[in-house]
Amino acid sequence: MNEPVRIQQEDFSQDAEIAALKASSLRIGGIATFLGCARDFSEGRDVSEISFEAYGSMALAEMNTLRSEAIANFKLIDARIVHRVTTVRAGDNIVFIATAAEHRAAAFDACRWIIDELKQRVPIWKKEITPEGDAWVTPHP
Amino acid sequence: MNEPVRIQQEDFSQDAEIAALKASSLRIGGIATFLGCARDFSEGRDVSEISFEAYGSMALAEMNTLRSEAIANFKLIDARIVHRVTTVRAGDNIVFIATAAEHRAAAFDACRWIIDELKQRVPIWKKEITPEGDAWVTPHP
Amino acid sequence: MIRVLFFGPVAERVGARELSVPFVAGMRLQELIDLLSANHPSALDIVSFIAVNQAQVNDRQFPLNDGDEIAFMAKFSGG
Amino acid sequence: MIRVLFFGPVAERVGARELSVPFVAGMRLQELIDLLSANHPSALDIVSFIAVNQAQVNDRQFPLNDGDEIAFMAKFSGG
Repeated sequence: MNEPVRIQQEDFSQDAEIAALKASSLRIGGIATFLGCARDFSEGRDVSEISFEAYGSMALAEMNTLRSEAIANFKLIDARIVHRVTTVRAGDNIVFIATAAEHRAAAFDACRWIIDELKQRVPIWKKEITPEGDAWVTPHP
Repeated sequence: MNEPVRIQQEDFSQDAEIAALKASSLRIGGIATFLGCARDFSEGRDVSEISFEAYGSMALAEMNTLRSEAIANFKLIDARIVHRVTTVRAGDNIVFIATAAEHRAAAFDACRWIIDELKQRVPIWKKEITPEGDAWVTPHP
Repeated sequence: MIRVLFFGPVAERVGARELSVPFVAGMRLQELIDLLSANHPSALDIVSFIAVNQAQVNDRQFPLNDGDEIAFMAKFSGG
Repeated sequence: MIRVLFFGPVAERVGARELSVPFVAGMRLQELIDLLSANHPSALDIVSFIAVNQAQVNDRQFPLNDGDEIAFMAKFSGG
């Protein structure tokens, strides 16, 4: 079985992630997921590709911490976080989060919390490659 | 391509649903999903199976209305809703909702709204089959 | 004729999924409710929603038409 | 030696992904910041986080040890 928290170049399958999540318990009543995808357009500019770079060891440690905190704070049964670090085009998958709980409210709350925190806490950077040139993305405050 | 709103006996694939959703636009930045699963335990009782019954024509119409309202109210790019009507065992999939938006907040808000409304508005009933006998589920107020 | 439909817990208490009731000119929803109430009181106890031709109706004086499909439904528990 | 790491936008402005800086007994984080500030001011402008051995450190007087791995990082933009 794949690790529940991963940074990888290759794409992932939601069916496979959900199957891995379900294998952990028959008490799961709801699974919320978030899939972040590359868009062809960002803040008024066409985007051809998005290139990701990570401080791999620290990013993986932070993502594992996020998973553990989410499981504890939202009483999840299990959770998985996968982030690709590679160059993607419009429509490609970037990040996937899945949270399993007995009831749906906890699954939704935790899933949203993880993606919000991931953007704040995990050392990954994206560069948008546009017809007018490349630019590292500066997040809004 | 499958219809975006369906009631069916057979299981579904999240990968297939997400691929269908993505095919509609390259502007999608986030997809939130909710997967409802059968649990082996409900309010203190072991549950062997859960059997679903629907007022099919009305349920499908309500689900289509829910999808349209969600797309309009949350400015979604697209959404899909699938509900199984059959007999399932613990771990089996029951309902799947996927909402695609330019940004994640709308996708999360819409996904949660759809499952909450579906439970209120769509004429489907579940019966829990337990070692002690069968019982139709009475939702909490 | 009026087609009266029951599902899930209501069908179980009525002991049928469908009844055909002769249509009478000027018939209103209340008359069907009275009929169900007299013959299947325990089923009516758990009816929370009534739909006429697949749209929820709250007005018991709602006028019926020949060929209408009326569903008496318990609280939904899907999802 | 101290291993100093740069990523993404900071690496681009420094023109390197990694520097090795000799360790001096009693060295504190501030000395590394001063070094970067002097040689690569435009890179320091966009540094929002510093990690020592993969844990964020806010105290500039944080004492360093030989062999430490220090990362100077711009605001994260993953996800």
